[in-house]
Amino acid sequence: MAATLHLLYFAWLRERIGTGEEHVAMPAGVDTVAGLLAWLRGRGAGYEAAFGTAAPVRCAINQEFATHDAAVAAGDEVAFFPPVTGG
Amino acid sequence: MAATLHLLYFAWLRERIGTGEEHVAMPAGVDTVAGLLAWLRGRGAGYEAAFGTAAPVRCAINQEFATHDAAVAAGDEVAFFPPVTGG
Amino acid sequence: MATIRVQAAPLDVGADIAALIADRHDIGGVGSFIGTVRNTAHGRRITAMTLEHYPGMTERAMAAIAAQAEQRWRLLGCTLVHRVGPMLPGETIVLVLAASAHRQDALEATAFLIDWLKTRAPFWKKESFADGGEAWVDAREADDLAAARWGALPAP
Amino acid sequence: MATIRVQAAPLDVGADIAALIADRHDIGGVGSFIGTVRNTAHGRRITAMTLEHYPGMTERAMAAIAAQAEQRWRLLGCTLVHRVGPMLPGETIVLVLAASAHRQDALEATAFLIDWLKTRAPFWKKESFADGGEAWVDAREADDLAAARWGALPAP
Repeated sequence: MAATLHLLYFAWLRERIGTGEEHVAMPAGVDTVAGLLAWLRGRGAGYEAAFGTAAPVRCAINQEFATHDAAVAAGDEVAFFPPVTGG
Repeated sequence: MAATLHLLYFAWLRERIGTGEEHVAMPAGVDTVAGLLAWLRGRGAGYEAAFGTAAPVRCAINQEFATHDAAVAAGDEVAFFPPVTGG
Repeated sequence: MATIRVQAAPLDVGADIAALIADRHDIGGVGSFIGTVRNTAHGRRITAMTLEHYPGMTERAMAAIAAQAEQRWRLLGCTLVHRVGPMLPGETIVLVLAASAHRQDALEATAFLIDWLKTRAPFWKKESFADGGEAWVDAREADDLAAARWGALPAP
Repeated sequence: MATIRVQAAPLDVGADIAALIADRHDIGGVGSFIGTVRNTAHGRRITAMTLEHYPGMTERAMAAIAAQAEQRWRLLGCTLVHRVGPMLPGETIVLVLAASAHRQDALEATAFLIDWLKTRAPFWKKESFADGGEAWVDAREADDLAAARWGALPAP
Protein backbone atom coordinates (compact mmCIF):
# COMPACT_ATOMS: atom_id res chain seq x y z
CA MET A 1 0.00 0.00 0.00
CA ALA A 2 2.87 2.39 0.75
CA ALA A 3 4.10 2.16 -2.85
CA THR A 4 0.91 3.72 -4.25
CA LEU A 5 -0.29 7.18 -5.14
CA HIS A 6 -3.75 8.47 -4.27
CA LEU A 7 -4.86 10.52 -7.27
CA LEU A 8 -7.76 13.00 -7.29
CA TYR A 9 -9.28 14.89 -10.23
CA PHE A 10 -11.68 17.83 -10.07
CA ALA A 11 -14.01 19.83 -12.34
CA TRP A 12 -13.49 19.31 -16.10
CA LEU A 13 -10.41 17.14 -15.47
CA ARG A 14 -12.62 14.72 -13.51
CA GLU A 15 -15.25 14.78 -16.26
CA ARG A 16 -12.75 14.06 -19.06
CA ILE A 17 -10.95 11.30 -17.16
CA GLY A 18 -14.24 9.78 -16.06
CA THR A 19 -13.37 9.34 -12.41
CA GLY A 20 -12.65 11.63 -9.49
CA GLU A 21 -10.32 9.36 -7.60
CA GLU A 22 -8.02 6.39 -8.05
CA HIS A 23 -5.13 4.59 -6.41
CA VAL A 24 -2.21 3.65 -8.67
CA ALA A 25 1.05 1.86 -8.08
CA MET A 26 3.90 4.38 -7.92
CA PRO A 27 5.06 4.58 -11.57
CA ALA A 28 8.72 3.74 -12.13
CA GLY A 29 10.88 6.76 -12.87
CA VAL A 30 8.31 9.34 -11.70
CA ASP A 31 9.51 11.69 -8.97
CA THR A 32 7.89 15.06 -9.82
CA VAL A 33 4.44 16.39 -10.68
CA ALA A 34 5.61 17.00 -14.24
CA GLY A 35 6.79 13.39 -14.52
CA LEU A 36 3.48 12.15 -13.14
CA LEU A 37 1.56 14.27 -15.66
CA ALA A 38 3.61 12.83 -18.55
CA TRP A 39 2.90 9.31 -17.31
CA LEU A 40 -0.84 10.03 -16.85
CA ARG A 41 -1.17 11.36 -20.44
CA GLY A 42 -0.22 7.91 -21.70
CA ARG A 43 -2.99 6.13 -19.83
CA GLY A 44 -5.78 6.61 -22.41
CA ALA A 45 -7.97 9.03 -24.34
CA GLY A 46 -9.64 10.51 -21.25
CA TYR A 47 -6.29 11.31 -19.68
CA GLU A 48 -4.99 12.72 -22.96
CA ALA A 49 -8.11 14.93 -23.19
CA ALA A 50 -7.57 16.10 -19.62
CA PHE A 51 -3.82 16.66 -19.61
CA GLY A 52 -2.85 16.98 -23.28
CA THR A 53 -4.23 20.48 -23.88
CA ALA A 54 -2.86 23.98 -23.34
CA ALA A 55 -5.40 24.59 -20.56
CA PRO A 56 -3.64 25.22 -17.26
CA VAL A 57 -3.64 22.36 -14.77
CA ARG A 58 -3.04 23.05 -11.10
CA CYS A 59 -1.85 20.55 -8.52
CA ALA A 60 -1.95 19.89 -4.80
CA ILE A 61 0.22 17.39 -2.94
CA ASN A 62 -1.18 16.19 0.36
CA GLN A 63 -3.74 19.01 0.21
CA GLU A 64 -1.23 21.83 -0.27
CA PHE A 65 -0.87 23.70 -3.58
CA ALA A 66 2.27 22.52 -5.42
CA THR A 67 4.10 23.52 -8.59
CA HIS A 68 4.82 21.13 -11.45
CA ASP A 69 8.43 20.74 -10.35
CA ALA A 70 7.42 19.63 -6.84
CA ALA A 71 8.55 16.17 -5.67
CA VAL A 72 6.05 13.29 -5.66
CA ALA A 73 6.65 10.21 -3.53
CA ALA A 74 4.85 6.94 -2.86
CA GLY A 75 2.04 7.43 -0.34
CA ASP A 76 1.25 10.98 -1.50
CA GLU A 77 -2.24 12.26 -2.19
CA VAL A 78 -1.90 14.16 -5.49
CA ALA A 79 -4.81 16.21 -6.86
CA PHE A 80 -5.16 17.82 -10.30
CA PHE A 81 -7.65 20.55 -11.10
CA PRO A 82 -8.20 23.72 -13.15
CA PRO A 83 -7.48 27.12 -11.60
CA VAL A 84 -9.94 27.61 -8.76
CA THR A 85 -13.13 29.68 -9.26
CA GLY A 86 -14.88 29.76 -5.90
CA GLY A 87 -16.11 32.67 -3.85
CA MET B 1 -43.53 85.18 10.93
CA ALA B 2 -41.26 85.75 7.95
CA ALA B 3 -38.96 87.99 10.06
CA THR B 4 -38.04 85.13 12.42
CA LEU B 5 -35.31 82.51 12.65
CA HIS B 6 -35.98 78.88 13.53
CA LEU B 7 -33.06 77.85 15.76
CA LEU B 8 -32.13 74.25 16.62
CA TYR B 9 -29.51 72.99 19.10
CA PHE B 10 -28.20 69.45 19.40
CA ALA B 11 -26.17 67.27 21.79
CA TRP B 12 -24.24 69.19 24.49
CA LEU B 13 -25.23 72.54 22.97
CA ARG B 14 -28.88 71.62 23.54
CA GLU B 15 -28.13 70.51 27.10
CA ARG B 16 -26.26 73.70 28.02
CA ILE B 17 -28.84 76.02 26.46
CA GLY B 18 -31.69 74.07 28.02
CA THR B 19 -33.81 73.78 24.90
CA GLY B 20 -33.50 72.07 21.55
CA GLU B 21 -35.54 74.50 19.50
CA GLU B 22 -36.78 78.09 19.52
CA HIS B 23 -38.11 80.75 17.19
CA VAL B 24 -36.59 84.23 17.55
CA ALA B 25 -37.20 87.54 15.83
CA MET B 26 -34.48 88.19 13.28
CA PRO B 27 -31.85 90.13 15.29
CA ALA B 28 -30.98 93.57 13.91
CA GLY B 29 -27.57 93.71 12.24
CA VAL B 30 -27.16 89.92 11.99
CA ASP B 31 -26.54 88.58 8.48
CA THR B 32 -24.05 85.69 8.94
CA VAL B 33 -23.67 82.60 11.12
CA ALA B 34 -20.80 84.31 12.97
CA GLY B 35 -22.97 87.35 13.68
CA LEU B 36 -25.79 85.13 14.90
CA LEU B 37 -23.37 83.28 17.23
CA ALA B 38 -22.15 86.58 18.72
CA TRP B 39 -25.74 87.66 19.31
CA LEU B 40 -26.67 84.28 20.87
CA ARG B 41 -23.74 84.44 23.33
CA GLY B 42 -25.29 87.54 24.88
CA ARG B 43 -28.62 85.84 25.62
CA GLY B 44 -27.69 84.33 29.02
CA ALA B 45 -25.50 81.91 30.94
CA GLY B 46 -26.69 78.80 29.07
CA TYR B 47 -25.89 80.34 25.69
CA GLU B 48 -22.53 81.59 26.96
CA ALA B 49 -21.75 78.05 28.22
CA ALA B 50 -22.73 76.64 24.82
CA PHE B 51 -21.09 79.15 22.49
CA GLY B 52 -18.43 80.88 24.60
CA THR B 53 -15.91 78.02 24.68
CA ALA B 54 -13.14 76.89 22.38
CA ALA B 55 -15.08 73.70 21.52
CA PRO B 56 -15.89 73.59 17.81
CA VAL B 57 -19.48 74.40 16.87
CA ARG B 58 -20.85 73.28 13.54
CA CYS B 59 -23.80 74.78 11.72
CA ALA B 60 -26.46 73.87 9.18
CA ILE B 61 -28.70 76.34 7.37
CA ASN B 62 -31.95 74.91 6.07
CA GLN B 63 -30.58 71.41 6.71
CA GLU B 64 -27.35 71.85 4.72
CA PHE B 65 -23.95 72.13 6.42
CA ALA B 66 -22.76 75.75 6.41
CA THR B 67 -19.60 77.58 7.44
CA HIS B 68 -19.54 80.44 9.97
CA ASP B 69 -19.27 83.02 7.21
CA ALA B 70 -22.44 81.78 5.48
CA ALA B 71 -25.34 84.21 5.10
CA VAL B 72 -28.35 83.98 7.43
CA ALA B 73 -31.70 85.50 6.49
CA ALA B 74 -35.11 85.80 8.09
CA GLY B 75 -37.10 82.59 7.63
CA ASP B 76 -34.04 80.32 7.78
CA GLU B 77 -33.80 77.17 9.88
CA VAL B 78 -30.37 77.41 11.55
CA ALA B 79 -28.99 74.50 13.57
CA PHE B 80 -25.94 74.45 15.85
CA PHE B 81 -24.24 71.26 16.99
CA PRO B 82 -20.85 69.67 17.82
CA PRO B 83 -18.94 67.75 15.14
CA VAL B 84 -20.99 64.69 14.24
CA THR B 85 -20.21 61.27 15.76
CA GLY B 86 -22.64 58.80 14.22
CA GLY B 87 -22.01 55.55 12.43
CA MET C 1 -32.78 53.59 -5.56
CA ALA C 2 -31.12 53.59 -2.14
CA THR C 3 -32.95 52.42 0.96
CA ILE C 4 -32.52 55.03 3.73
CA ARG C 5 -33.91 54.50 7.22
CA VAL C 6 -33.54 56.07 10.66
CA GLN C 7 -35.18 54.00 13.35
CA ALA C 8 -35.45 53.53 17.11
CA ALA C 9 -36.18 49.80 16.77
CA PRO C 10 -33.33 47.26 16.78
CA LEU C 11 -31.92 46.42 13.36
CA ASP C 12 -32.59 43.12 11.62
CA VAL C 13 -29.49 42.83 9.43
CA GLY C 14 -30.53 39.57 7.77
CA ALA C 15 -33.87 41.06 6.75
CA ASP C 16 -32.23 44.11 5.16
CA ILE C 17 -29.78 41.95 3.23
CA ALA C 18 -32.59 39.69 2.05
CA ALA C 19 -34.64 42.72 0.95
CA LEU C 20 -31.68 44.12 -1.00
CA ILE C 21 -30.98 40.99 -2.99
CA ALA C 22 -34.56 39.72 -3.35
CA ASP C 23 -35.47 39.38 -7.04
CA ARG C 24 -32.20 41.07 -8.04
CA HIS C 25 -30.39 38.22 -9.76
CA ASP C 26 -27.88 40.49 -11.45
CA ILE C 27 -26.11 41.12 -8.12
CA GLY C 28 -22.77 39.36 -7.81
CA GLY C 29 -21.85 40.58 -4.37
CA VAL C 30 -22.94 42.66 -1.43
CA GLY C 31 -20.47 44.55 0.73
CA SER C 32 -21.58 45.34 4.21
CA PHE C 33 -20.52 47.16 7.34
CA ILE C 34 -22.28 46.66 10.65
CA GLY C 35 -21.37 49.05 13.46
CA THR C 36 -22.02 47.80 16.98
CA VAL C 37 -21.95 49.39 20.43
CA ARG C 38 -18.72 48.56 22.27
CA ASN C 39 -18.69 47.96 25.99
CA THR C 40 -15.72 50.15 26.90
CA ALA C 41 -14.30 53.58 26.02
CA HIS C 42 -11.12 55.12 27.44
CA GLY C 43 -11.00 52.25 29.93
CA ARG C 44 -14.49 52.95 31.33
CA ARG C 45 -17.21 50.35 31.03
CA ILE C 46 -20.19 51.48 28.94
CA THR C 47 -23.67 50.47 30.05
CA ALA C 48 -25.64 52.28 27.34
CA MET C 49 -25.28 54.48 24.28
CA THR C 50 -27.80 57.10 23.16
CA LEU C 51 -27.92 58.40 19.59
CA GLU C 52 -29.37 61.86 18.94
CA HIS C 53 -29.98 63.13 15.42
CA TYR C 54 -31.45 66.00 13.42
CA PRO C 55 -34.72 64.72 11.96
CA GLY C 56 -35.18 65.86 8.40
CA MET C 57 -31.57 66.82 7.79
CA THR C 58 -30.48 63.28 8.72
CA GLU C 59 -32.48 61.69 5.94
CA ARG C 60 -31.35 64.34 3.44
CA ALA C 61 -27.69 63.86 4.37
CA MET C 62 -27.99 60.06 4.13
CA ALA C 63 -29.69 60.29 0.74
CA ALA C 64 -26.95 62.65 -0.54
CA ILE C 65 -24.24 60.24 0.64
CA ALA C 66 -25.97 57.27 -1.02
CA ALA C 67 -26.40 59.28 -4.23
CA GLN C 68 -22.65 60.02 -4.24
CA ALA C 69 -21.88 56.31 -3.88
CA GLU C 70 -24.24 55.49 -6.73
CA GLN C 71 -22.47 58.05 -8.94
CA ARG C 72 -18.97 56.82 -8.10
CA TRP C 73 -19.47 53.05 -8.28
CA ARG C 74 -21.54 50.70 -10.41
CA LEU C 75 -24.08 49.81 -7.73
CA LEU C 76 -27.22 47.74 -8.09
CA GLY C 77 -28.52 48.71 -4.69
CA CYS C 78 -27.55 50.49 -1.53
CA THR C 79 -28.98 50.43 2.00
CA LEU C 80 -28.24 52.80 4.90
CA VAL C 81 -29.97 52.18 8.22
CA HIS C 82 -29.06 54.12 11.36
CA ARG C 83 -30.51 53.51 14.76
CA VAL C 84 -31.35 56.39 17.14
CA GLY C 85 -32.30 56.60 20.81
CA PRO C 86 -30.93 54.40 23.62
CA MET C 87 -29.16 51.11 22.92
CA LEU C 88 -26.99 48.55 24.70
CA PRO C 89 -23.46 47.22 24.16
CA GLY C 90 -23.46 44.56 21.45
CA GLU C 91 -26.43 46.08 19.64
CA THR C 92 -26.17 47.31 16.05
CA ILE C 93 -26.00 51.11 15.57
CA VAL C 94 -25.61 51.26 11.83
CA LEU C 95 -25.90 49.06 8.76
CA VAL C 96 -24.41 49.85 5.35
CA LEU C 97 -25.01 47.60 2.33
CA ALA C 98 -23.73 48.09 -1.21
CA ALA C 99 -24.64 45.64 -3.97
CA SER C 100 -22.88 45.36 -7.31
CA ALA C 101 -22.16 42.93 -10.10
CA HIS C 102 -18.50 43.28 -9.06
CA ARG C 103 -17.12 42.83 -5.57
CA GLN C 104 -14.53 45.63 -5.71
CA ASP C 105 -17.27 48.16 -6.39
CA ALA C 106 -19.38 46.73 -3.58
CA LEU C 107 -16.52 46.78 -1.06
CA GLU C 108 -15.16 50.20 -1.98
CA ALA C 109 -18.63 51.74 -1.88
CA THR C 110 -19.19 50.15 1.54
CA ALA C 111 -16.03 51.78 2.93
CA PHE C 112 -16.99 55.12 1.38
CA LEU C 113 -20.54 54.98 2.75
CA ILE C 114 -19.52 54.31 6.35
CA ASP C 115 -16.67 56.87 6.23
CA TRP C 116 -19.02 59.62 5.05
CA LEU C 117 -21.92 58.51 7.25
CA LYS C 118 -19.65 58.91 10.29
CA THR C 119 -18.56 62.44 9.34
CA ARG C 120 -21.31 63.98 7.20
CA ALA C 121 -24.62 62.96 8.73
CA PRO C 122 -26.02 64.71 11.82
CA PHE C 123 -25.84 62.03 14.53
CA TRP C 124 -24.34 62.44 18.00
CA LYS C 125 -23.42 59.67 20.44
CA LYS C 126 -23.63 59.91 24.20
CA GLU C 127 -22.10 57.18 26.35
CA SER C 128 -23.39 56.18 29.79
CA PHE C 129 -20.77 54.60 32.04
CA ALA C 130 -20.95 51.95 34.74
CA ASP C 131 -19.50 54.50 37.19
CA GLY C 132 -22.61 56.65 36.76
CA GLY C 133 -21.11 59.30 34.48
CA GLU C 134 -22.10 60.09 30.94
CA ALA C 135 -20.36 61.96 28.15
CA TRP C 136 -20.88 63.03 24.56
CA VAL C 137 -18.45 61.23 22.29
CA ASP C 138 -15.79 63.47 20.72
CA ALA C 139 -15.37 63.44 16.96
CA ARG C 140 -12.26 61.51 15.95
CA GLU C 141 -9.65 63.01 13.68
CA ALA C 142 -9.11 59.52 12.26
CA ASP C 143 -12.70 59.55 11.01
CA ASP C 144 -12.18 62.90 9.30
CA LEU C 145 -9.05 61.60 7.60
CA ALA C 146 -10.83 58.43 6.50
CA ALA C 147 -13.66 60.49 5.04
CA ALA C 148 -11.32 62.99 3.37
CA ARG C 149 -9.61 60.33 1.24
CA TRP C 150 -12.79 60.18 -0.87
CA GLY C 151 -12.61 63.90 -1.69
CA ALA C 152 -15.12 66.67 -0.99
CA LEU C 153 -18.91 66.46 -1.03
CA PRO C 154 -20.04 68.55 -4.01
CA ALA C 155 -22.28 71.50 -3.29
CA PRO C 156 -25.97 70.58 -3.30
CA MET D 1 -10.87 31.55 16.48
CA ALA D 2 -12.27 31.69 12.96
CA THR D 3 -15.51 29.98 12.04
CA ILE D 4 -15.00 27.91 8.85
CA ARG D 5 -17.84 26.04 7.20
CA VAL D 6 -18.52 24.30 3.89
CA GLN D 7 -22.15 23.40 3.46
CA ALA D 8 -24.74 22.25 0.93
CA ALA D 9 -27.59 23.95 2.80
CA PRO D 10 -28.57 27.56 2.00
CA LEU D 11 -26.79 30.21 4.03
CA ASP D 12 -28.48 32.16 6.80
CA VAL D 13 -26.42 35.37 6.77
CA GLY D 14 -28.28 36.99 9.67
CA ALA D 15 -27.67 33.95 11.87
CA ASP D 16 -23.93 33.94 11.15
CA ILE D 17 -23.63 37.66 11.90
CA ALA D 18 -25.59 37.23 15.13
CA ALA D 19 -23.36 34.30 16.15
CA LEU D 20 -20.22 36.33 15.48
CA ILE D 21 -21.21 39.32 17.59
CA ALA D 22 -23.13 37.48 20.32
CA ASP D 23 -21.59 38.19 23.74
CA ARG D 24 -18.66 40.03 22.08
CA HIS D 25 -19.23 43.59 23.26
CA ASP D 26 -15.71 44.67 22.37
CA ILE D 27 -16.55 44.57 18.64
CA GLY D 28 -16.93 48.00 17.06
CA GLY D 29 -17.69 46.86 13.54
CA VAL D 30 -18.18 43.88 11.27
CA GLY D 31 -17.18 43.96 7.62
CA SER D 32 -18.95 41.54 5.36
CA PHE D 33 -19.01 40.27 1.81
CA ILE D 34 -21.85 38.18 0.49
CA GLY D 35 -21.37 36.56 -2.90
CA THR D 36 -24.53 35.68 -4.81
CA VAL D 37 -25.29 33.71 -7.96
CA ARG D 38 -25.88 36.02 -10.91
CA ASN D 39 -28.47 35.20 -13.55
CA THR D 40 -26.36 35.88 -16.64
CA ALA D 41 -22.82 35.24 -17.88
CA HIS D 42 -21.42 36.29 -21.27
CA GLY D 43 -24.97 37.23 -22.29
CA ARG D 44 -26.38 33.75 -21.60
CA ARG D 45 -29.05 33.30 -18.97
CA ILE D 46 -27.99 31.07 -16.05
CA THR D 47 -30.54 28.69 -14.58
CA ALA D 48 -28.30 27.03 -11.99
CA MET D 49 -24.77 27.02 -10.59
CA THR D 50 -22.98 23.99 -9.15
CA LEU D 51 -20.01 24.31 -6.82
CA GLU D 52 -17.51 21.44 -6.62
CA HIS D 53 -14.76 21.39 -4.02
CA TYR D 54 -11.93 19.27 -2.61
CA PRO D 55 -13.13 18.01 0.78
CA GLY D 56 -10.38 18.16 3.36
CA MET D 57 -8.14 20.52 1.45
CA THR D 58 -10.96 23.08 1.27
CA GLU D 59 -11.24 23.41 5.03
CA ARG D 60 -7.45 23.52 5.40
CA ALA D 61 -7.14 26.25 2.79
CA MET D 62 -9.95 28.29 4.34
CA ALA D 63 -8.41 27.98 7.81
CA ALA D 64 -5.01 29.08 6.45
CA ILE D 65 -6.59 32.14 4.79
CA ALA D 66 -8.44 33.08 7.98
CA ALA D 67 -5.25 32.63 10.02
CA GLN D 68 -3.46 35.02 7.65
CA ALA D 69 -6.18 37.63 8.12
CA GLU D 70 -5.96 37.26 11.90
CA GLN D 71 -2.19 37.82 11.70
CA ARG D 72 -2.43 40.87 9.47
CA TRP D 73 -5.33 42.73 11.10
CA ARG D 74 -6.56 43.20 14.67
CA LEU D 75 -9.60 40.95 14.37
CA LEU D 76 -11.98 39.91 17.12
CA GLY D 77 -13.64 37.26 14.98
CA CYS D 78 -13.77 35.95 11.46
CA THR D 79 -16.30 33.76 9.63
CA LEU D 80 -15.93 32.03 6.26
CA VAL D 81 -18.87 30.01 4.95
CA HIS D 82 -18.91 28.56 1.44
CA ARG D 83 -21.79 26.73 -0.11
CA VAL D 84 -21.25 23.67 -2.35
CA GLY D 85 -23.50 21.66 -4.66
CA PRO D 86 -26.31 23.05 -6.83
CA MET D 87 -27.80 26.49 -6.25
CA LEU D 88 -30.02 29.03 -8.03
CA PRO D 89 -29.56 32.62 -9.21
CA GLY D 90 -29.99 35.03 -6.30
CA GLU D 91 -28.81 32.49 -3.72
CA THR D 92 -25.76 33.15 -1.57
CA ILE D 93 -22.57 31.23 -2.52
CA VAL D 94 -20.18 32.64 0.03
CA LEU D 95 -20.18 34.69 3.21
CA VAL D 96 -17.15 36.45 4.68
CA LEU D 97 -17.30 38.28 8.02
CA ALA D 98 -14.47 40.10 9.82
CA ALA D 99 -15.06 41.73 13.19
CA SER D 100 -12.77 44.28 14.80
CA ALA D 101 -12.77 47.13 17.28
CA HIS D 102 -11.88 49.34 14.29
CA ARG D 103 -13.76 49.52 11.02
CA GLN D 104 -10.74 49.91 8.75
CA ASP D 105 -9.34 46.62 10.00
CA ALA D 106 -12.71 44.94 9.54
CA LEU D 107 -13.18 46.24 5.98
CA GLU D 108 -9.63 45.59 4.81
CA ALA D 109 -9.69 42.06 6.23
CA THR D 110 -13.02 41.45 4.47
CA ALA D 111 -11.54 42.44 1.09
CA PHE D 112 -8.48 40.28 1.73
CA LEU D 113 -10.54 37.26 2.77
CA ILE D 114 -12.75 37.26 -0.30
CA ASP D 115 -9.81 37.96 -2.68
CA TRP D 116 -7.86 34.99 -1.33
CA LEU D 117 -10.89 32.74 -0.97
CA LYS D 118 -11.58 33.25 -4.68
CA THR D 119 -8.05 32.34 -5.74
CA ARG D 120 -6.56 30.06 -3.05
CA ALA D 121 -9.30 27.67 -1.97
CA PRO D 122 -10.21 24.61 -4.08
CA PHE D 123 -13.70 25.41 -5.35
CA TRP D 124 -14.90 25.18 -8.96
CA LYS D 125 -18.05 26.68 -10.44
CA LYS D 126 -20.10 25.16 -13.22
CA GLU D 127 -22.86 27.20 -14.84
CA SER D 128 -26.02 25.70 -16.37
CA PHE D 129 -27.61 27.85 -19.04
CA ALA D 130 -31.21 28.38 -20.12
CA ASP D 131 -30.21 27.22 -23.63
CA GLY D 132 -29.37 23.79 -22.21
CA GLY D 133 -25.59 24.10 -22.22
CA GLU D 134 -23.30 24.03 -19.26
CA ALA D 135 -19.73 25.19 -18.75
CA TRP D 136 -17.04 25.34 -16.09
CA VAL D 137 -16.29 28.93 -15.18
CA ASP D 138 -12.85 30.15 -16.24
CA ALA D 139 -10.58 31.70 -13.65
CA ARG D 140 -10.43 35.48 -14.05
CA GLU D 141 -7.14 37.31 -14.31
CA ALA D 142 -8.79 40.19 -12.41
CA ASP D 143 -9.21 37.86 -9.43
CA ASP D 144 -5.55 36.88 -9.52
CA LEU D 145 -4.53 40.53 -9.60
CA ALA D 146 -6.87 41.37 -6.73
CA ALA D 147 -5.41 38.52 -4.67
CA ALA D 148 -1.82 39.38 -5.55
CA ARG D 149 -2.06 42.90 -4.06
CA TRP D 150 -2.00 41.26 -0.60
CA GLY D 151 1.32 39.51 -1.27
CA ALA D 152 2.18 35.82 -1.28
CA LEU D 153 0.78 33.11 0.96
CA PRO D 154 3.67 32.01 3.20
CA ALA D 155 4.77 28.39 3.03
CA PRO D 156 2.84 26.17 5.45
